[in-house]
Amino acid sequence: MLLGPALGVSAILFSIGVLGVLIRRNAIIIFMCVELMLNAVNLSFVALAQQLGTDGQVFVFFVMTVAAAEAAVGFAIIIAIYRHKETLDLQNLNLLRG
Amino acid sequence: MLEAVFWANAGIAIVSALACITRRSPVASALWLIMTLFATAVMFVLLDAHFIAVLQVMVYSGAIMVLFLFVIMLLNLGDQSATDMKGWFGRVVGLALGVFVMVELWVITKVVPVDQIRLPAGELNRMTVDEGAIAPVAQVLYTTYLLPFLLTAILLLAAIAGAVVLAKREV
Amino acid sequence: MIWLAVLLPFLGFLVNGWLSFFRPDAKRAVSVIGVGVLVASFISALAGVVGLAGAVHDAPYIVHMWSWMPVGELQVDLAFQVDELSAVMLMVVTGVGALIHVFSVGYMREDRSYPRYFAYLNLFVFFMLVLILGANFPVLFIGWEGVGLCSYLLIGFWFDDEAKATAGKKAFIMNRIGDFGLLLAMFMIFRAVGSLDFLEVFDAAPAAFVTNGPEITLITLLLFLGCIGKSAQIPLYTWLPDAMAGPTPVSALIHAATMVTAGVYLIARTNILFAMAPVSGAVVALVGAVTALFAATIALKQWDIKKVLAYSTVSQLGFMFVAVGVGAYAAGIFHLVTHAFFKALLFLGAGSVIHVMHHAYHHTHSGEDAQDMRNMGGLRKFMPWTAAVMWVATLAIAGVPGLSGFFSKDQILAEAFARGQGAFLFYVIWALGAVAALLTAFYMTRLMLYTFHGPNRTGEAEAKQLHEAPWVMTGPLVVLAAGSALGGFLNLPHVLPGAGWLEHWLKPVTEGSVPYLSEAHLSAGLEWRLMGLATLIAAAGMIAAWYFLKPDRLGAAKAAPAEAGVQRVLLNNYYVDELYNTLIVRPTDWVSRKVLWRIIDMGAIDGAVVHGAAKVSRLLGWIGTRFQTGNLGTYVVLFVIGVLFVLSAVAG
Amino acid sequence: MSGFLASIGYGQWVLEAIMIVPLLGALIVMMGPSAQAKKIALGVALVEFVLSLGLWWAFDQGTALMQFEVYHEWIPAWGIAYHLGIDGISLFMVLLTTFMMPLTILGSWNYIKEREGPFYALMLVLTTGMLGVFVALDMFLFYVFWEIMLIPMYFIIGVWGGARRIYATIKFFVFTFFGSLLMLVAILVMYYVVGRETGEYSFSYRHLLNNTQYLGQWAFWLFGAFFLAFAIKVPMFPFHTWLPDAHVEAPTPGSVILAGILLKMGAYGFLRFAVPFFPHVALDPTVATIVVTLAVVGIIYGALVALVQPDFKKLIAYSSVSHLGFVMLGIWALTLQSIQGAIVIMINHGISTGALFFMAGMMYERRHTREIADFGGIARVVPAFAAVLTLVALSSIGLPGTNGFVGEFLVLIGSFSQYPVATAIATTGVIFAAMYILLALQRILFGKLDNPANKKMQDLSIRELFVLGPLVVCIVWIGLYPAPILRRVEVSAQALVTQVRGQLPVQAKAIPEEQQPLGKFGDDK
Amino acid sequence: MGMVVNLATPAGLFWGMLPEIVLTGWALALMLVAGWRHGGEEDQRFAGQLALAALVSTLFALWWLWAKDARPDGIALMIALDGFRYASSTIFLLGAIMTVMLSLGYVRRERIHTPEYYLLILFATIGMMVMSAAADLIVLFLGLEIMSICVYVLTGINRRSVFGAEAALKYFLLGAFASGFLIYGIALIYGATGTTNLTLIAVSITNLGLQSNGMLMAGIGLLIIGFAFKVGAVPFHMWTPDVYEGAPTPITAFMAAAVKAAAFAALMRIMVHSLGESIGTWQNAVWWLAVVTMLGGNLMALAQRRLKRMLAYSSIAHAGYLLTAVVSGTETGAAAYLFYAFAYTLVTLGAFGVLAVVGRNGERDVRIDDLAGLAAKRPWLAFAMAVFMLSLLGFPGTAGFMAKWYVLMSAIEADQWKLGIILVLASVVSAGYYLPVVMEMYMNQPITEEAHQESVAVGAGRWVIGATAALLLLIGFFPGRLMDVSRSSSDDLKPSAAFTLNAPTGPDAGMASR
Repeated sequence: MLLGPALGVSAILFSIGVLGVLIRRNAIIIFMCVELMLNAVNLSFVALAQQLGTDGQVFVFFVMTVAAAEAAVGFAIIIAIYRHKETLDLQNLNLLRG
Repeated sequence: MLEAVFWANAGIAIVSALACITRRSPVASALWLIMTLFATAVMFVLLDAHFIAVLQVMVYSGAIMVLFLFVIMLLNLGDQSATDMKGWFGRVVGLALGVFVMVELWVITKVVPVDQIRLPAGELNRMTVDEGAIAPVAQVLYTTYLLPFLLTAILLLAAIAGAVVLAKREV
Repeated sequence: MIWLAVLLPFLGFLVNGWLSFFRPDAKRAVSVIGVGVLVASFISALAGVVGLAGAVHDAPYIVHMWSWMPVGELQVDLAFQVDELSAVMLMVVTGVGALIHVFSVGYMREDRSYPRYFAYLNLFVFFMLVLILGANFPVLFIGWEGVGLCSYLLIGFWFDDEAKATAGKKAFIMNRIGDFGLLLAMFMIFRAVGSLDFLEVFDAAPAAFVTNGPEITLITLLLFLGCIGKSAQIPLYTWLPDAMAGPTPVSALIHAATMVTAGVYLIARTNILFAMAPVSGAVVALVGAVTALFAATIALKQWDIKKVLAYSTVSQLGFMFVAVGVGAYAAGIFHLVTHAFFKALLFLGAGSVIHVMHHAYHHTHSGEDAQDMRNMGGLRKFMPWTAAVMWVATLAIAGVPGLSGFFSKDQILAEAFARGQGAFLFYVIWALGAVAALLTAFYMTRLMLYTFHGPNRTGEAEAKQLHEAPWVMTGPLVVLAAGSALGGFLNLPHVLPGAGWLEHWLKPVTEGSVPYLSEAHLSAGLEWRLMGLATLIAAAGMIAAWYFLKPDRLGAAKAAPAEAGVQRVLLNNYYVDELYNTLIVRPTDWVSRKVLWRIIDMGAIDGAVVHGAAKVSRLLGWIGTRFQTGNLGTYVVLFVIGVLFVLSAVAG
Repeated sequence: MSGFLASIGYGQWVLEAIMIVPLLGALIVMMGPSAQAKKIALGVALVEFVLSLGLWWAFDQGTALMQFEVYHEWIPAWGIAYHLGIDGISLFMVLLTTFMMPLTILGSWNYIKEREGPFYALMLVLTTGMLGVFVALDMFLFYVFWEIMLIPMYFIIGVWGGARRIYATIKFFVFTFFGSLLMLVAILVMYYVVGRETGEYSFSYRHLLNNTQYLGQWAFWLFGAFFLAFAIKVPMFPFHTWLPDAHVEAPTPGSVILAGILLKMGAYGFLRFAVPFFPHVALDPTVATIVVTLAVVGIIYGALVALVQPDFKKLIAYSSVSHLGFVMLGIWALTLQSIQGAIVIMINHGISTGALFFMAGMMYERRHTREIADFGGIARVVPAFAAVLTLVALSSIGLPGTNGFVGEFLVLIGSFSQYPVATAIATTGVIFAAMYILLALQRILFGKLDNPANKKMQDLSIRELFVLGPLVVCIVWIGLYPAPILRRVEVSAQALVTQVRGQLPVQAKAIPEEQQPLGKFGDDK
Repeated sequence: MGMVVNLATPAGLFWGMLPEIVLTGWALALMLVAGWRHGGEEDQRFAGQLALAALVSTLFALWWLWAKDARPDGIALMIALDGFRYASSTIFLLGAIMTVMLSLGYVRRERIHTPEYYLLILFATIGMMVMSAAADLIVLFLGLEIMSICVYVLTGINRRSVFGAEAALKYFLLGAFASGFLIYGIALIYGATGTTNLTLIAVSITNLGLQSNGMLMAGIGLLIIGFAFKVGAVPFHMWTPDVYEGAPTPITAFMAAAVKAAAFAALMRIMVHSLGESIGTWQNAVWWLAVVTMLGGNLMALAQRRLKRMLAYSSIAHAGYLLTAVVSGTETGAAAYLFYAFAYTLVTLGAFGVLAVVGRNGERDVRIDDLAGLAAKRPWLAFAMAVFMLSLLGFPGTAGFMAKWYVLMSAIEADQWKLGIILVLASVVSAGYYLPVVMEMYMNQPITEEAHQESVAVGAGRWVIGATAALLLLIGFFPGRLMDVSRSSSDDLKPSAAFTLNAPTGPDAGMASR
């Protein structure tokens, strides 16, 4: 019933996440946008699960775990870079290029 | 009725998401993201995923987002006044691309699953009523998806090890 | 025996060549070997010819050495063919060659590369024999190009002088232009007949070709192109005057008596083909006549004694081509033989003059030109023998009755005149030849006057050094003088008793062409009248020279005023060399250097395509890495573009 | 002689032996002391030559079948085998290679002064690579050899070469690589097309050759790829620009090998592969017109550009373009005479141009310059050198009596019946050849000896005479008595002509079994 | 048929996952040891040796399974048991082993005294093995994440290096971003087919006629995007040079070889096994990706003077070649992948090994010119490097050629001859940057007398360089055995007809087979 709308909303949220990644420069906020994308995917899974069985919900569980793991590592990296550069603005992080 | 609630939450989720990606302050962004997550949790409930909705609130909004805020505060980014938005050019390009992605996704995901693989209507709701919110999920998770479940353990272990090694202060 | 005649000069070449590296001072051995092989070769050739004459033969005598290029249908053997025509040539080449070898012993005595000289000379004789004895076109071609090579080597014998080396090169290249025609002719003959053996080709020709058809005409014209190159006819004659850069005996042997007549020989050899292509025959005759006249005009105004003789040679070769062009093959060969005698004699005589002059100037370290007639004069006092024999030759070439040149030249003109009844063109040719004969008499007399008569202009000190050449040089002159005087009896006119011996002798070779030749018969009266006219012409030329030229008033070369007007044009050979330079040589060089090499090779292929591709690749790579800003924002933008791209590709 | 060879089973092991001996030699050279490297290498090359010389007698000139075959499974899953064999066309390429190698090693005796071990090892490896190209009967194997000998050559030019060696090597490499990779694609396409039609997937040369009729529409494109690979190697105009650079920068032995043998691979490729595989395309009027035009343009163009070269090696390089144009003309005319002529030119060019490069190297060793203008009049001081150079130059311009004439004459006379106009234009090449060669000769040997540095030039040493002597002998020998060579080539060349022409009238028709020039795959195994 | 494993039972799962379990056990042990002994150089070496032992024993476990020819009972659920898995896992393990061997010397020189370095390599290897073993998109996703997370950390593990940190951050952010696309793709495929099992996806597509289903197409597209990022295909390649440059050299090698190989293994399995029948939907997209990747990688590498970056771009180009094998969508393509991945792993490890030796401290700035005259000073090292470069170039006589040949074969077998031509043209371009390396080493003189004094390969690193070079040559001339293995390992990658025709489809399909 709500499958179509939910998938649509999911697509919109996903696109907003992509848009966020596109227009922001702060590493943390970009990371938040990625989380937003994952969340949108979760919505798709859940919506599909309503039609296809609980497998979809299990997938959400896994995605959340992945998000958590990514968060852990991501913050460690962010902290590491912050120690070196005192900034999280990606514009200033371009030692490696060419 | 249900649809109204769904649409209301969908609106909230979208607006909060937009706010999240446009607020200057990382803290505000994080809070708006939490808002989106909550609205999504409500939609989960409407889609018969009660247990996942709970997880959403607890793990996502609770744990992960707190971590975000924590790091923001730790790194003292909260009061950053200058925006980290890209310049107008970057924003225009970003917006254009984002819209394109949206259109493209919208166009090609309008299709719903074919009938042969769909459960009878209300099946999931019936299972929840019969077996409770957790059991149908757990049933699958611990049998069919035992292996992935175990893998998440390794995943988290690796993540912990990695986080530790990177975040350790001594060099 | 014939193979011995061929082999001996080659052995001489090998031995002399070896000596030139390891015993360059062994001049006596070189002389013995160099001359010896020639004499031996002459004797064995003579034996062969006598054998041939004595044999009852209905086919040429073929010597197969080995199979040279056996490829399917194409079967080329290294084989020699001895018949009447090659016998005549054999005698001329070995006989005159031997005399010139002897002369060379004296002439080159003081040269530091004496062994090398004889090696080349022997090699030349070898190739010349291969040329005239070859039983098929490719073997003939070995000799044909081989003599060109020797000519090249001998013209550039004193290679330290850039100009001499260049002259050799020019000779070779011009010859090659002719050889191009010869090669193509061979290809066409092979395509038509399937063989390159003379006998097979000539036997098959009547059936294989349509008389006067385009194919046979083209073949013969191409053959003639080869002859033009080798025999220095218009337009490829300019190398021959330059070839005078070589030692004078070489000029006598190669550039007068033997090699340059190879073209005449070739046409005589392939007479049946030319007979089947009357248009080509006419072309041959016309080119010959025009060349005869043209070269004669240039000879009028040359100061270099050898240049006069060179243009004279070109002119006389023109006469020979008139003969073979009109189908009078025997007459052509006849003139070839007589010309060999008197022109060799003239050259050798000039050689002794130059030898002596050079000696004199060398003695006083004067830089004067030893070959310029303006520096000579009155030499008969110093060199009576030379003067006497050269007068014999001059009278012969001028066509004084009784001497060899009279008979041979007259015969040619008569034959041309006879064909005039068939086509008016031949009257023109006859007329051209007659004028050329007049001029011949004039310029030869001029040469003799300026060289041997009048006061001596050599110089006070130098004159003391002038003397007669040694016997080793004058000896051959005397022999040749005898030949020049008596050679005419080989083929007396029809109106005289004992006429046409040579023509008769050559009958087996030329009879195949008879059916194709138009009947040309002169009445005895007309023939007598033509002979009278020829005598008149010769007399007129000589008397005119005697009358107009004043050797007494001539100054030495360094004091000579610049020529002007027509004289200058003549002196400079009508500026033909300059014309060729401007029209062909320099444009070729320019196109090769600027267009082909710089623009096409380095510019278009290498520059535009090869380096262009490399540069474009690098540029594209560079552009690609410009996106690699190090800034994550850029990466995300490209990422999303990629997303759109992939999704479109999947959807579409 | 052949009885003796038969008694030692020569035919069975000769190909194996000549392929392996240089490799073993290379190993020994690498292991041994550097000072002895050249001696060992020379010994190995001589052994190799002697080994291969038996082919002259053991070769059966009465058959067009492959002889001395060697067959080992290599990658059976794909129908790839180590399959070698010799016919009349490859026989002389093999002999030329083994003949040139000892001379080349001897010729580099003093030229190579550093890193001798690797150099001579590479030369020996190169030998195997080149031989492999000429004897491979498996397309995959052929391709591997074809490419692999680039490497030794690449190092020889790049390490021991002149000042612009890096540029030259990369140009050489990339040109060749470009063509050969397209050929690789073509080989694979053939493999699949033929495999699908016949059910037998194999890279065997015979298998592919016997089934070319299945290639259909593919043939055109496949031919194009083969053509490009071979045309670059030959090199044909306008793919030739790598050659002058490679030649000029290469050390003497490199130039000799490059001119003497490597260029032959392109022509050999046409003879062995491109033309027999795709007869319809090769003899298609349009294609033939283009190829013949390029060949003729190459003849004239190479000669004209050679005319204005200030650098002697460059001049020789461009003259190669000209000479190989004759080869291409001969191949495309596809008559018995022209094919045989093309093969003879290939041999001749190896000998004559090899000798020219040797002499250019000798000049360079003495004077450290290759500029023609730096010489002049040296015939006075180095008469023996001058004599040999003159002879070689004359051979190069095809003076009758030298080897050069035999090849050019046969090609031209054979081609004339097919392409009279093109042949006529090509024949003018003999004029231009005379022009550039004589001009060079004149500038180098003749004229005033005005450069004091030239006055001290040494004449040929005994060693150099040993290098040039065999070449001079060959020049005269092939010039006067090429019949033994022609007879050995004849049957194979005839088979090629028959096979290719035989396919022409009827499209896509299987050749009857008994007419097939080559035995069927694996018959004798 | 060998050993039959019922994956629905715990015992079956145990046997089926034996290599991964062995490795996990070792990883846990290493973790304990690391907690106990960490800090010094000695401890670090011990950890390395432990990791080596772990990987080698895992390899034997894997080979045991392979020798037993273990096969699933019915449809492979969650994990596949087939030759493709064994072969590809072998490649990752070999890659990991060589990485550890290279690291032994490297970490000492760079003073990276964190035993987690090896631990993370082990975990990443587990992730890779899971990826290649995955018979379910979720398992695949988790394997990919395990691997990715470890590699993110490994990139930045040298905490003194700001380059490492920056590289890690870029890699992480883009990686997470790409993961979002991947999981979204999985979601859509799940939505379209009702399953995440690779075999059942194929079944669903065939039985339900989903070939032109919009959701499936979108899912495939997003999946391709996710993988394209992991393999570094243009235009998702932007991270590659930066990360390769910033990461410690052995880790760069590990990423270039094993990580890429793992992503391709998973991609190949999905494309051939699940989506082989619906090739029309994705072939076009991958075709274009392959083209732009081959050309882009090669062209951009041409512009590089820094060796490490050049190799990074070259790895992009090689990803393009491998995508060519994917385009064919056949088992030959999969076999080609196996061969290629093996050869490429060898060559990458070898080349980066040389780079690590030549580089010394701060190796990110090694320029091609710095290799000048290496051959004169260090002939064997230069020889090995020359072999690597020629192998990368795909020159006959090296394994690289055979690999490229195999890829070409797969493309042409699938009538993708245009792609074949583009591939060879791109290879020609690549000569423009591989050859200069050889030239510098052999044809130029060293810049200074002292150059290359310290460039000495020691210990295990020397063995890696030597062994890879030798193997590359060996395979170059005798590829038959390896080709047979590649072929036999992938000839059952397509789902057998029995499954596609008879298996039930529908919501209960998964349960029914359970």
